[in-house]
Amino acid sequence: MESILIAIIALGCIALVFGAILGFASVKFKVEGNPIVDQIDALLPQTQCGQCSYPGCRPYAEAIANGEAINKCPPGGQSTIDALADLLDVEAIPLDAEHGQEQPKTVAFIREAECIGCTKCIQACPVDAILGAAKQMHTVIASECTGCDLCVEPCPVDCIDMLPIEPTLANWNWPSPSSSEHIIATDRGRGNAGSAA
Amino acid sequence: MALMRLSSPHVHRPGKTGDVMKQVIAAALPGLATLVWYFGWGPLINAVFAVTLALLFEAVILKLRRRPLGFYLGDFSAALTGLLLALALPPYLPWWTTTVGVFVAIVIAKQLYGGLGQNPFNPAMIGYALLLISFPVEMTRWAGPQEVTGAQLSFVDALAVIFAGQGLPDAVTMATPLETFKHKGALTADELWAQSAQLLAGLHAWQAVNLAFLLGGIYLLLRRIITWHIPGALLFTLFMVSGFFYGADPSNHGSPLFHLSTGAIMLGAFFIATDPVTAATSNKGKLVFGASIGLLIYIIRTWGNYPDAVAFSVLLMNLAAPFLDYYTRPRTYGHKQPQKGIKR
Amino acid sequence: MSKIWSFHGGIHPPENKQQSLQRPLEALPLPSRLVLPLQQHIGAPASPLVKVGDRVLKGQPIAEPTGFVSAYLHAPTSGTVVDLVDHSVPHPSGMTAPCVVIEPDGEERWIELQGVDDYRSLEKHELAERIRHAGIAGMGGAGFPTEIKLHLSDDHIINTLIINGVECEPYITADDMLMRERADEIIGGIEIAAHLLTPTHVLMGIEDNKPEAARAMTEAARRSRIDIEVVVVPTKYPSGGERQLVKLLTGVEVPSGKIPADIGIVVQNVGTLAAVYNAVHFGKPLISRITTITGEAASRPGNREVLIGTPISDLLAHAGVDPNRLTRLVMGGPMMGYALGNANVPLIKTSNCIIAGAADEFPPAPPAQNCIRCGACEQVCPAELLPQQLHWFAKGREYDKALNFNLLDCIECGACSYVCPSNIPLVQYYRHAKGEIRREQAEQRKAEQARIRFEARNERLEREKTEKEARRKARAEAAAKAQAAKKDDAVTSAPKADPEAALKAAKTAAAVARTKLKKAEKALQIARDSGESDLAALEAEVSAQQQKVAASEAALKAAESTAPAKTPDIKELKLAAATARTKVTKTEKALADAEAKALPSAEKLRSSLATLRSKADAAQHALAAAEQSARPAAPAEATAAATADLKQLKSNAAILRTKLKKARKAIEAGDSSAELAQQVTELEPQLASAEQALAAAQAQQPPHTGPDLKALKSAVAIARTKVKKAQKALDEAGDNDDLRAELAQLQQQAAAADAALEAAQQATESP
Amino acid sequence: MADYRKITLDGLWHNNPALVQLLGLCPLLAVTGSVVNAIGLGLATTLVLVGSNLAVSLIRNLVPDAVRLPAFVMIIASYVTCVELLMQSLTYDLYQILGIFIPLIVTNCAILGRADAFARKNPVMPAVLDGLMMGVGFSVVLVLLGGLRELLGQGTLFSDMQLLFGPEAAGWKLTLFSDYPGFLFAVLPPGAFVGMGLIIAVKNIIDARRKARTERQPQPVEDGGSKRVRVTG
Repeated sequence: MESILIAIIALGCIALVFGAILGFASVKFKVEGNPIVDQIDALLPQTQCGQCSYPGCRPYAEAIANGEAINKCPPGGQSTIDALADLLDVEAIPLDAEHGQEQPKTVAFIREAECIGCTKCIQACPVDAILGAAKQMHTVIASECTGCDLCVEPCPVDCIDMLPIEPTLANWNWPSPSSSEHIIATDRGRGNAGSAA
Repeated sequence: MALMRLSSPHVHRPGKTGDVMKQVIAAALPGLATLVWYFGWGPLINAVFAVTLALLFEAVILKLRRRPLGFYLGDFSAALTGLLLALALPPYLPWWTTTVGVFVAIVIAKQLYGGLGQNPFNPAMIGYALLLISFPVEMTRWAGPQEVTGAQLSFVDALAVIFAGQGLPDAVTMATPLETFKHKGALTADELWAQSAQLLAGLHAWQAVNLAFLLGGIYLLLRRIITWHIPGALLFTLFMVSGFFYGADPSNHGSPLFHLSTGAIMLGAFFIATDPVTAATSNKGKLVFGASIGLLIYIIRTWGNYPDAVAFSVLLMNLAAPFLDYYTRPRTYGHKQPQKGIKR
Repeated sequence: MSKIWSFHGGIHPPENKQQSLQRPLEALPLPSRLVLPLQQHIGAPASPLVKVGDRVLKGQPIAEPTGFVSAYLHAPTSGTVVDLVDHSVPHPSGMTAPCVVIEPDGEERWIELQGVDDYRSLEKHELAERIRHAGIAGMGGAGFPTEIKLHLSDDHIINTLIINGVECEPYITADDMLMRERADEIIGGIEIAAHLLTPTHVLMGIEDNKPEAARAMTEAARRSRIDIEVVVVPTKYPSGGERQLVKLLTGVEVPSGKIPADIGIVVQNVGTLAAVYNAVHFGKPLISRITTITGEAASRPGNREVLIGTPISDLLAHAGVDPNRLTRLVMGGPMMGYALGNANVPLIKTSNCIIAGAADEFPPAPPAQNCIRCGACEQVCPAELLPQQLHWFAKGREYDKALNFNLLDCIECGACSYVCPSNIPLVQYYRHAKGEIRREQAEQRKAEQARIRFEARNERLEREKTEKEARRKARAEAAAKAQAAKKDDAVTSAPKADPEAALKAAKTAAAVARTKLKKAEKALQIARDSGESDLAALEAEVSAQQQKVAASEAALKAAESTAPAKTPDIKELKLAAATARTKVTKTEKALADAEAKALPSAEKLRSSLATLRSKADAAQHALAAAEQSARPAAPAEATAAATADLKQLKSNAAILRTKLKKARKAIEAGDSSAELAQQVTELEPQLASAEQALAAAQAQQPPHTGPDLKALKSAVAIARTKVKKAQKALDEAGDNDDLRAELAQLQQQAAAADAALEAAQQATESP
Repeated sequence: MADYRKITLDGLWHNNPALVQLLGLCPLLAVTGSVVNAIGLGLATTLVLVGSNLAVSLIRNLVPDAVRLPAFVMIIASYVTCVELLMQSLTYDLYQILGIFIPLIVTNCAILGRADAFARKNPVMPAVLDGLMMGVGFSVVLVLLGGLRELLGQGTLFSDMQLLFGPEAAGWKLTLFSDYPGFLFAVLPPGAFVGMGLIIAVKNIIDARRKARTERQPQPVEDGGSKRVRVTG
């Protein structure tokens, strides 16, 4: 009987000590804010296009941190999904087609002759990349445009085009060597046996 | 004018992977010849059989993976794996044992990992180690040198022993010097070899085989197929460690020369451990890699259960090769310190 | 002979240099068209100075730099600018870029050239400017504007100038030919560079496979007035790489991410220096260069002096290139050059070699096999990288790991690809990976920028919203107050705790009531005008409002009467009077206006004018009264002023005293300059007058403001301490007349202070 | 309403604890040298799983979240003790062979995992079914692997069944190859890993085939952009 008592007391003491340590640690090392949101936000393309059904990239980052699917960002495409999967240690899944397709990067361009100066696009632009005033012709600061195409829909005269970014000598890059397996044989059409593993 | 737009360089040194493999195969032939000289037709039959099987298994897997056969078989890596495995096997091993070994080497140890260049372990040694732990009886039934046993097995006899399940005549079998040495009991080393001329002749046969592999290795060194780092470090370490123990207690420990000239040392040092796919990459890493194999060989030979230890030592260090690579990176031009490890 | 160091790795590819050395240097005939890309150098493209149709002279600038790292471009011959167009340029991508197209007139008329005979007499920046105006960009391959490298900022102190005559790439012999034929020009260029950089060492590296060039350069160097050491280095690719050459000749390594100038070394190509020589001595801009044309498809390989902008097809034709044998056209060397898609591109300032390769010379690369980690690439890498690891990372798109393995230190020399037994296009992997890394970084920056802008925008919107909200709230509050005021009216307000606030509230309430009344009246008016039938409600409202106004005004009056007669603020009163006057004048004006136009509002205006006038009068009266009542306070003010003056005087005197003391001290310390003495003499009367003024002021001071007891007390204490200190000093110093005199003085002061204190105490006690 | 069919399929195939979740590998790899061992451990594990799921489901609303894991472990440990005692009394020889792996069922993640992931969120009936199906799924893999290894290693099947099913089961032993040399590798732990890998590979191939078959009928993608929201005013 006595030994049982001793055991219980000893265990109780240990439990108390560790409980105290845990409590102390939870206060001492409390994480301020939620850095994971910042990390996720940093991976998102910041187009602020809203195609993910969240009003901006940060809200989506917060949603992802709370368990939202990572495949709802068409501008980021598969590379963003892969990066998010890597960060969150989850499986990379294909882009959710409900939110749109991955498209080549574009910038908005206003056909200035047709612009009537309604300022609707200015209000729509999430990054203030459109310059202009009421009754004045507007123009897009191409270097600031994220290609979110949010300005296209509000334009009453449809004078905004989304133009793909053309490669230039300055941003041209060597293509990746075509894999030799591709030249001489192909693994394509073998289903997803590999990815299912 | 069909001009191609390609990345530089536009010139290329002659010599392909296949050529490298062929040179290694050629360098192993003197060793094979010596084995045949001493142990009869068995090693040759084994070698031909193993190489054929290796190519066959490789072809089957390539077919399953829908890869072009000619392109991949043409790199001779499968043939080399088969040959190296055969060189390590006992001369008159039953055919099914060899088959299992080659299957494991080619299919499991190499192709399941993605083929040439992707396998973390030396395929031949995986096959050998698997056979050794699975079929200890067959794998330790070595023939003695013909001149010692006096029993000449004809080519047909040899085929019968290997393929028809005919048992190896007891007169032909004989323990390898390393095994003999391991079980010498209370005898001192000198007493052991003085015991019988047969044992001594067996020892000499093995020394000749090792010499032949050493010659092949030197050829590889001269052709710059391998660098001196791994074999040098391996042999030097084995020499130093065995020398230390021999110096401390000559009667119970084999001399450095004995350790360097028996078993599969030269084969291991020049042909197995230098397999670039599974070895450490940088020169520093290669030194550590070779030295560790040498040390492990001595430890397992002396205090382990198995008489020879090249396969296990090489496999253990294969496991450590990526680790060595990460911690022995060279200092890049313009940097003060070599970077260590890998950034996550 | 100075010591030669070594760098890691390197290869010995077949040199193939003899083919193009068989024939002497030839000049190419004038082509029918010259195409000059606006960007032939690293940095920003130049901006054109000519228009289509302009006639240009040989050597006339046709484009000017657009930034720090940019270069001039000159017409290589006289002729007409026929086009400013996107033309295909020598670039691995095969893309087009803006070019100036010139049609030569065959006259080769030069513009006026201005050379300098004695460049040493020029300012350095002037000399550099001349080189800049000659449009010289590094001719070894990279094309970095030369004058930047020759005229470095002051934080770069150059101790070694290295001249790169190594030319390690196979096939190329342009520099070799230049060194053989124009060694003196090179030496002249070196002298100019040395003059600009003032290095302590000038080293020139030449590979030992160019003995003739080495001999010619050694000869020429001996004739030079500066000490140039020609170092023959063993032939090994890529010794000609800038970083490798630095290591080879000096034994030091250029730190990663830095340029050689950061460690006091400048490397210049021989061709560049010859161009510098011509630019400085003869004023000739860079309009031609020596280019090697070689390869098995060329029947007359050799070196040609070509004008910049010459189409490569012209060069090929001159070299007798068989188009049927030509399978690969390489610009640059076989190790680092790039294959061209067609021969329609022009030669530019950096084109040192054109290789017209035949099929057996450059067979198509066999498909890559798997990497077997043989380590051959690592053995030859001159940057001591791990090419195979980089290859895995580049292939697997693990760019952060590739960066960790120093991918950016790769010089793309191609040695690893050259030796790879598996034919893996390693360099292309690295190039692609580097480009991807750059792109990712750019995207990252852009995303960050977008995020910041988005957040800034949201913040702005939020701010606007809160401001709007604040305004709305303020209005709501005002309304609530009015409501409260109304309630107060309803109960004919109980006496307020704060009559002033009540007054204010009453005022606002009255104002609000008036505004409402006006509004109601207006509405009524409008309704009447538009002939609306339902006027009763509006009329009722107007009357209700009128009542309210009356009530609120009554309340206001009551509040005014209850408010204590506060001491009227003169300022406020003045303001009120002024406002009232302005209002009166304004109303008068309006009235005049209205009367002139016979408006119905004249009547109203008139009545309001009357009230305003009376108000103005009242305000004026109030002001006058206040001013009168304020007058008795004046003497007090005067006293205050006097006190302030006294303080001022005191501090003046103190400052003068300190100054005087300082000056005296300085004199005592041995600085017996006349200036100080004068200062002292000047200060003394000033101090005296200041003290006098102070005394006078003190005397004027009314007695009751007299000496402050506290101040006196502290003065006494200070005087006593001083006496004590002086005594101590005297004790320590022994017999010292000065000190004794000082002590006596201090004692007197202390006694005086004591007396003053006593007197003051008595004075305070007695009343 | 729990979907019993889904629970069953999950346990047996889609979410098989051994093949998909890769839980409880330690006993799985250690004791599957022969079929009888596999059956013994499989039965024991299944029993504990069913019991613990039942108990956890019953107390799921009573245990605060913070201390649920200790509570679950206590429950599991109790069941394991029962099973251990049962095996001691009924199949003592097998108990001796399985040795430490019976008590170690307590730490089998498959059991704790099911308790935490399923039983504590579901009513009793689904929880019990889940436990049963997970246990059966686990046991099937155990038996499969045991059979594979016994066959490869010794050339026999169902040897030593008397340990579990009484003396009359001694005759169940099937010797497939007489004069089989014995493939020690299969019986040793590395063989277990290789065998396990092969079984998982086979499952993946089957899954991939099935997926490919269903994918052959492409589903129309819904109209994109329908879920878009406006970021700005």
